[in-house]
This record gives sequence, C-alpha cells and structure tokens, in this order.
Amino acid sequence: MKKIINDPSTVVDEALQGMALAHPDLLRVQRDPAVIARADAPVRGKVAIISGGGSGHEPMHGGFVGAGMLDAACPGAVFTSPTPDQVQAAVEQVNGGAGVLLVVKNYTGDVLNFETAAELVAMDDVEVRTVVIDDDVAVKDSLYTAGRRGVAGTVLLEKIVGAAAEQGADLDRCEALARKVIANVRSLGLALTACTVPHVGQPSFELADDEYELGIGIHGEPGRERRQMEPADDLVRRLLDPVLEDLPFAAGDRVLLFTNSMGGTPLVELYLAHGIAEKLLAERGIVVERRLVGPYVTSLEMQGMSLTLLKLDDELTELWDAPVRTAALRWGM
Amino acid sequence: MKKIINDPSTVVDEALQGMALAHPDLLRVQRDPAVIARADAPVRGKVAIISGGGSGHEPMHGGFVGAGMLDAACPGAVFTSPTPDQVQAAVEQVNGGAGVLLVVKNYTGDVLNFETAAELVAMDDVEVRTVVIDDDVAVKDSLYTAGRRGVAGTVLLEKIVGAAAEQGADLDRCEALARKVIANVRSLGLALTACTVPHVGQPSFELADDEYELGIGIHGEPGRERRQMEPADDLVRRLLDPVLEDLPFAAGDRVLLFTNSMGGTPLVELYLAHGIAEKLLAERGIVVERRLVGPYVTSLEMQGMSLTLLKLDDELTELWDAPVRTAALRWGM
Amino acid sequence: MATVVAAHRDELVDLDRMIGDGDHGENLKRGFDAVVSALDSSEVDTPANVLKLVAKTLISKVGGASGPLLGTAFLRAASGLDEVDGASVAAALRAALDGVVARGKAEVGDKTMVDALQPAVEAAEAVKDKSVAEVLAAAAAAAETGAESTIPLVARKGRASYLGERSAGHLDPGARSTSLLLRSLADSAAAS
Amino acid sequence: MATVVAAHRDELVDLDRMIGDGDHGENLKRGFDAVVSALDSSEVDTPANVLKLVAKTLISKVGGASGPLLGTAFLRAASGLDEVDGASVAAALRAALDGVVARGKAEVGDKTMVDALQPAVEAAEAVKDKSVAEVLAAAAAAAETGAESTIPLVARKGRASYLGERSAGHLDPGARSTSLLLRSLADSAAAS
Ligand SMILES: Nc1ncnc2c1ncn2[C@@H]1O[C@H](COP(=O)(O)OP(=O)(O)O)[C@@H](O)[C@H]1O
Ligand SMILES: Nc1ncnc2c1ncn2[C@@H]1O[C@H](COP(=O)(O)OP(=O)(O)O)[C@@H](O)[C@H]1O
Ligand SMILES: [Mg+2]
Ligand SMILES: [Mg+2]
Ligand SMILES: [Mg+2]
Ligand SMILES: [Mg+2]
Repeated sequence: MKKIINDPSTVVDEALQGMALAHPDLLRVQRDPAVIARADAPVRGKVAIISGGGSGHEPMHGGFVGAGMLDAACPGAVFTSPTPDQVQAAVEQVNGGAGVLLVVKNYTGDVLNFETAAELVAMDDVEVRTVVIDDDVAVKDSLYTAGRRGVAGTVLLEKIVGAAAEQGADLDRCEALARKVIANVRSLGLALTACTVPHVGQPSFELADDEYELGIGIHGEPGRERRQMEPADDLVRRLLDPVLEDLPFAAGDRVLLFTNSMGGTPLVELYLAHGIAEKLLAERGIVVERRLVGPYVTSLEMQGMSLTLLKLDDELTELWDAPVRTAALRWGM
Repeated sequence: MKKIINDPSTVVDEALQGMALAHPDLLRVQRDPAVIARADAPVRGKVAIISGGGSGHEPMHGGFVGAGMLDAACPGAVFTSPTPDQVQAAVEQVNGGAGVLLVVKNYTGDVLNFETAAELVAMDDVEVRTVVIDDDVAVKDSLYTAGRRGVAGTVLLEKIVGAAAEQGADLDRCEALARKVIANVRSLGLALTACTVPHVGQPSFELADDEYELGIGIHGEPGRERRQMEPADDLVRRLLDPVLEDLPFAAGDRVLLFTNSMGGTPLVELYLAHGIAEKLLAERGIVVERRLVGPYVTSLEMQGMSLTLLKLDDELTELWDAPVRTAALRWGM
Repeated sequence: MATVVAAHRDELVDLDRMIGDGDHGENLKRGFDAVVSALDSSEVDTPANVLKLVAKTLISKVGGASGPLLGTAFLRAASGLDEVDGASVAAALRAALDGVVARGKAEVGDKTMVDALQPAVEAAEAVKDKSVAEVLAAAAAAAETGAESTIPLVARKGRASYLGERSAGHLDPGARSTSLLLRSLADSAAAS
Repeated sequence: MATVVAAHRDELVDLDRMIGDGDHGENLKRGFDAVVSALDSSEVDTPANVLKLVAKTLISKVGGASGPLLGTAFLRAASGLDEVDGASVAAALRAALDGVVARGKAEVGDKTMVDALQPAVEAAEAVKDKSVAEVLAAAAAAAETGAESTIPLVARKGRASYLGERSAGHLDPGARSTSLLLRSLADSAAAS
C-alpha cells in the first residue's frame, strides 16, 4: 500500500484539518466528534440538512457542505458509518430552529447509527426526520438482503433538497422532496480495480487484468457479477440498461444524467463514457436536460464509474439549477 | 491495460464528443482538427486566450474553457503536443479582433508546434503573442536541458490572464500579466504510481511498492530521483522546500497554495497533504491567502501530487477572485 | 476483552474483507480501546454499570453495523443483570439477544452475529443453575459452533448480503467476534 | 516509408517510453499514414512537390517535437532538390539537417535525431558524385552508426533531457526513426 499519509489511524482527522484550511470561507471543522459544518451555521429559521457516512467517498459528503446544499456532514472512519455522537454534535452546530433532515444512505450500519442518533436528538426536542436513499439497482431480491444501497444518487438528492431548504422550504417540503428524488433516481456502477482502505493495507478484492466487477458498491465491497473486460460501448450499455428498466425510464422522459468516476478513472475516459450514454439515451428518445460529470462519489483510488439517472420535472430542474456554493459543486454564486 | 475506452486511437476524439455533450452551455467542440472553444466565441473586442497541449491532463486545458478563462484549447493526442493546424483553427474560431495570446507549456514539442502556428497565424494579419510557462523546479541545470517544464502553475496563469482579458485588458497587459505570473510561480511534483498511455498499453515506468518518484513531469516521464516511500509529512516537505528556495519565497510573502492531484490520488490524501503544506508555510511566516485543492493538472490515472506556490499581490489576488465559469473552475457566476 | 479484540483485529479485518468492507476488526478495536480508557477514567461500581459504560462507549465509538448492535446488546444485558449468578447471566444474555434482534431484525441463518449469540443464549439457559463460569463456558462453546455454522450460509442481512451466493464459504466476521467476546468472558470468569 | 514506420511503431514507442513519453512511434505512424492518404488523393508531379506535401502533412499531423522537426527537414529538402542525382540528394540532406538544427538548436552529442542526420549528411557528401542509390546507402549506413552512438549519451535536448544521467544507456527514438527512414529511402532507390 502506497499512500500519502502519516498513519492509517489518523488519516481522516488529518484530512479534515487540511479541508478546513483549504476552505475557510465555506466550512469549519470540529474534530472530536468529527463534524464538517457550513461556515455560517446555524442559519436561523432554515431547515438544517445533515448527511454523513464513511470517509473515502470524497468529495461526498464534506465537499457538499455550504450554501444551497448541506449544513453539516458527519465523516466516519474510512468506509465506516459515523457514530451517533457525531450526528448529535452536527445537530447542535447547525440546528437553526426549523427542524433537521437526516439524509442517510441505505447501509445497515448507517441506518442503525443515524436511527440511534435521531432518537437521542428527538429527546432534546429537536424536530428531526430521516430519509434513506437506496438508488443502487445492482441489489436484486431486496427482500432477502439489507435492501438496495444508497450510492451516487445521494449527491442529486442533497443538491435539490439543499436548494429548497436555502429558499425557505419547511421540514415537510424538504422531506417530501427528498422522497420524490429517491422515488425517481436510479444508479449502477462498475469497477476496473479495487481500492485499499488505509487501515486494511490490502486491496478490498482482486480483479484479474481482463476482468471488471459489475454492480459494485461504494465501499470496496465486491459487486454482483465479475465479467470479462469489454469495450466502453458495452460497459456503458451494461450500466445503463438495468437503470433504465428499473424505474422504468421511457421515451419522452426528461432526465439528469450523472456520469460519476469512482476516483481512479481519469476524466478522459469519463467523458468518453458520458458521450456514449448520451447517445444511447438519445436513441431511446430520453431527453437529457441536465448533466453532471466527474468524481463526486468515489471509493478512494478505485478505477471505475457509475451512471445515475434522475427523472426531472420543472420543480426538480429549477432546484438543480439554483445557486450552490460548496467545495465540490458550485454555480450561480 | 484496463480502461473505459473502445479503441486507443479514437480515445481523444470520443472524449471530446462526450465533453461537448456534457457542457453545451459552456463550450463547443470542433473535431478535425480538434478545438474546444467557448460557446459564445468569438467575443468581439476581447483578447483571445488560447492554450493547448497533450491530452491526458484533464481537466487541463478543455475544462478551463469558458468565461473568465480560456477562449479555446487545442487538445493533442494523449501526451503529445497539438499540431499547428489545430492552433490555426482555434484562432479562426475565437479571434475577437483584439489579438491572441498563446499560452504554451515549456516542452520542445509544444514550443515548436505553437511557434510554427504563430508564424502561420501572423501571416493572416492576426496579432499573436506567445508566452511559455516553465514553473517546474525539478529540472535543474536548465542550461543543459530543454529548460524547465510547464506544469500545474499553468492553471493559475490561465485563470488570472483569462480574468484580465474578460475585464477588457488589451494584448499588452495580458502578455505582461502572463509574464508576471510566470516570474512568480513555482511547482514540484511526485508520483507513487505510473500511468498507462492508451496507445502504449503499458505503464510509462515501473515503481516498486516502496518507492516514489520525485520531480515527476506531467507526461508520465520519470522524474529526477527515485526515493524510498516516506510519511506524508516528509513527502510534502520534499516538495515544498525546493519550491520555496527557488523563487525564493520568504516570511511575509502572500501566496496562493495549489495542492494538485496527479489524478489517481484521492481527495482524502490530498487534503491531508494540503494541511501539512499549510502548517509548514505558517511556520515560515508565509501567508496563504488563497488556495486551490484538487485534480486539475493530471497524468491520466497516475497517483501522486504536486505543490504550486504563486506569490500574490493585490492585482493577482483580485484577478484570481474574479468570476469564472468553466467546467472545472467556477465561481461568482 | 480489549486484548482479545486487539489480538484478533487482523483476522476480523480479513474476514470482513472477504464478504464485507474490511473494517470490522478496526471498528471493534477502536471501540474496545475506548472502553478501556473509559473504564480507567471513571469509577464504576456494579457489573451492571460497567456494562452500561461499555454499551455507551461502543455505541458512540464503533460505528458500522456492529456498533449499535453490540452497544444495544451490552445495554440490554446491563438491565438483565441484577445479581451475579448463573441464572442472571443467562437472563442477561437473553436480553442482549433480544436487543440485537429488535434493532437488526436478523434471524438464525441470516449469517450474522445472531448465529453465534442465539445458540449461546440457549446453551446458557440449559445450564443456568450452574455457576457463572459454567454458564459462560457453555455459551462460549455454543457461540463458537454457531459462528462456524455461518460458513456455508448465504448472507441475508448486512453488507455481505449484497454478495448473494458469493457470500457462502466465508465465516461471518460479526459471528466470529461475538464468539471471541464470549470466550474471553468465560475465560475471565473461570480464572476468578 | 509508411510501411517501415508502421512495422517499427512498437519499437519506437518502447524506446520513447524508456527516456521520453512513449508516443514517438504512434506520432510517426499517425503522420505517415496521413502522408499515404495525402499522396493517394492528390496529383503531385515532381519529387520536390512530393516532399513538400510530405512536409506539410507531417507538420500538421505528427505533433510532438518530432513533427515540426521532421516536417522542416522535408520542407528544406524539397527546396534543395532540383534534379535527381547524387549531388542534389546530398544537398537536400544538408538542407534538411540545417532546417532541423535551426528549429531545434541541437548539436551532435545532444542525443537527438541530429546524431543520426549529421553523420548521414557527411557520408552522403563524401560520395555525392556517385548514384542516388549509392549516396542514400552511404547516408543510411552512417545514420545507423550515428543512432547507435546515442546509446551512452546523456540527453541535452528534448524530453529525455529531464532524466539527466538516467537517459544514458538508451537508444534515442528520434535518431532511430531517422535512420529507419533513411534506410527505407536507400532501399527503394536501390530497387528502382
Ligand atoms: N441486521 C443485522 N443484524 C445482526 N447483525 C448484523 C446485521 N447486519 C450486520 N450484522 C453483523 O455486523 C457485522 C459487520 O460489522 P461491521 O463490519 O463492523 O459493520 P459494517 O458492515 O457496517 O462495516 C456482520 O458480520 C454481521 O455479523
Ligand atoms: N531540440 C531538438 N532537436 C532535434 N531533435 C529533437 C529535439 N528535441 C527532441 N528531438 C527528437 O525528438 C524525439 C522525440 O520525438 P517525439 O517522441 O515524437 O516527441 P515528444 O518528445 O514531444 O514526445 C527525440 O527522440 C529526439 O530525437
Ligand atoms: Mg463498514
Ligand atoms: Mg509527446
Ligand atoms: Mg464492515
Ligand atoms: Mg515522445
């Protein structure tokens, strides 16, 4: 394992210090328990949007803290859900008196820890709601599993709900919007290489030189199916088809297409894949109205990508376009 | 070699198509010869800023095309300088009648090709100036080499000169500003892993599991010194010390600190390294007034990083802060 | 217990790497290290209060799926433990199991820590009239067999469930750590 | 020439990977493929005009350091080539060398294509009274020796110069491709 680190057990803490120094205008960092909060939090009278999860997916979630998106992020250890005391501390830092929405990705650990936190926070008379996003279509038979995972769609949810909260939406509307995004967003990912968690020191799985892993999660957990390597045209089709079938998306639908790198895949490949996805959607009469291309929900240095589709309507499109000012997503301000 | 591509010889062309589809509001792409131009070009009466170089360094340069930065970028084949006909075509597309500034990174190939293009363009009565950036302090004895290379400092130059051009600066002022940035910016990089050029199919060099390469260029060319792997504190010091000594930077100086990922190094490591660099600078009394952290000048999937310091004054700081609207750098609009 | 966890950290990391995300050993190590300093820096009197402090520390420090689950287990065990005799210990273990099931909704056969904990509880109850040491020894032995039984199973809860059929053939890390914790309890009861 | 370049593409890529950025073979292949289609789709009469078309195509398609340098070489050679006899060919080669040196400012010993081209010019001039085939054969042979002579050198121009001492021990890709091109010219002159 070769990484630019000092000690596997202090990676997250040191990275948070660096992040605070890098973005003094956007955010502030509390170290124990770890919380990344908007520089101007709490914003009085605004619903606070809080998310969190294991570290190693940067820029998610800390890179989305700022005006028009998250009020706080709770970074766990690498690939480990945050603890309830982090969530409690985040609420203390950013609660503006209009209630708190917790955005949780569907993993047993995240759900259990945020659930515990929500119980504790509610005891302090803070109105708190929880939404669980589960956009990964890789997980089939969800009756027999922990259910679908929350993956790249989370960024779209955080942007849209964050915009609404910034505009003054109340807790009911924020929660309803979050559920609307969850109902309309689907993702699927693949990996060409594994990643190495610092405290593990070895790759999370082995892939031969001519294999890829389809249906990968974002925690270095192997996917559902190992396949022989294929040209980009086929790889993109294997991601897109299950996503389209699942909701389903149909001709005439307006969508946001999000082409995400798992971290190690360079932009030149990502744009190439994005172009293929756009063409396949055009062939089906699906209208790509907005797009996001880049490494936004990553698994450390893993090479691979995911495709996410969100069905848009005027409400969602307007909120997507609304100004945002965070380390990783920024426009209009 | 595992990459999300169809055919090594069409990678750049396909990626450009994907890029055009991803950013219809920001840019348009011409395919043969390949040019990425700002969507609203030519901007009448504005000095046109054009850059270019080998592909594989994305988001540089195409990701910096847009209001407040570049008017056009000429993407060569992967790690190969663009050809003169690309530069001529770019000038045709974006020349607004106020002259053209060509921003060239100091590599024999880039310099020769841009030089040839400048001669051809001048024959069409377009006023054209060329600036060559050479911020890489890794290259010593520059009398006996092709001179210092142009590396990550290029982004800072393009942002600052682009802002001035957008505000209406004339060709003289744009050129003078570019030379001022070149005089005040220094960089140094390292690599933990090599990258693989698609048409080569093999890593550009081999590094053992406990080695890193100091003074790496951005084309997968090996650096000057191969060293045993060290903790992040030491790695950052090895990058920062030569940069500081070179200009030199001294206590009381105001600087922009740019912590750049070579592509494969995840943000968690990059922020960690950035924090170390900030602390080392604070110890020396150097004031970090602005910062940029992320993968902006990359070598495909190479793991590694570079540090760039630019000495700031009020003029440069204001131009850095000015609005910019490109795929990779965006604020204020 | 912290020593046992530390000694087995790498094994648990490896098990979790096979069918999960490779953090189980590190999660527990972080948690039990924090337990040791919490116990060192506070004055706790009764066994029940010790368990409560352990529970709170695990909940706030472990994270992952196992943090809230193990934390709940210790919290419930604390309420079940009035006296220190075989029957109370068996009752505490039963309370712990109920807590884990209430939170995680797993059944025996889902390839989770429940596969170790439930047989342990049943074995403890079968000998609950014996000494604390004997009750814990029975529980630990049953947990070990239970943990081993997860090897052929296909996971239906937690992260490993995403692997489907591919999760079969691997020992569940949470079941393994549960059996290790019970074995260390039994060993210290036998020694005292 | 295009066939020769295509056949040696991988070798040139490998050489450039050792001390450069690994694109030299691909650059030349792209350029000479374009030359072939340019020649196919246009009517060129004189050898000088053929060389001019080759030059323009190389300049606009090759990129890299070698594109403008080789392009200039062919452009200058075209001006030098009025008649097709040994002396004109030698003069054309001299003009090509002067063009490369004017642009790239490299000297013999800098580990560049000049190390192949300059001895080739000198050898050609020494036998310039002989036939075209003989002149080119002498040039090709000298270029081959010249290219080999780059192996121990430390590069002082181009990308390889960044390696300092580490560039020693490797054949310069541009010198190698220059000798390959001259050899293919000599072979076709001998055959016609
Ligand atoms: N719903 C559940 N009920 C009981 N135990 C569970 C459940 N989900 C997961 N586990 C246990 O948790 C273990 C994984 O813990 P850990 O690796 O610390 O958390 P995470 O899976 O969040 O990384 C599994 O091996 C399993 O025994
Ligand atoms: N200044 C120069 N003068 C003459 N030849 C040069 C010079 N710089 C580089 N070369 C030649 O160019 C070759 C490299 O060409 P190529 O790989 O196509 O370009 P690049 O180095 O830009 O990738 C070198 O091997 C060398 O022979
Ligand atoms: Mg985990
Ligand atoms: Mg090159
Ligand atoms: Mg785990
Ligand atoms: Mg080269």
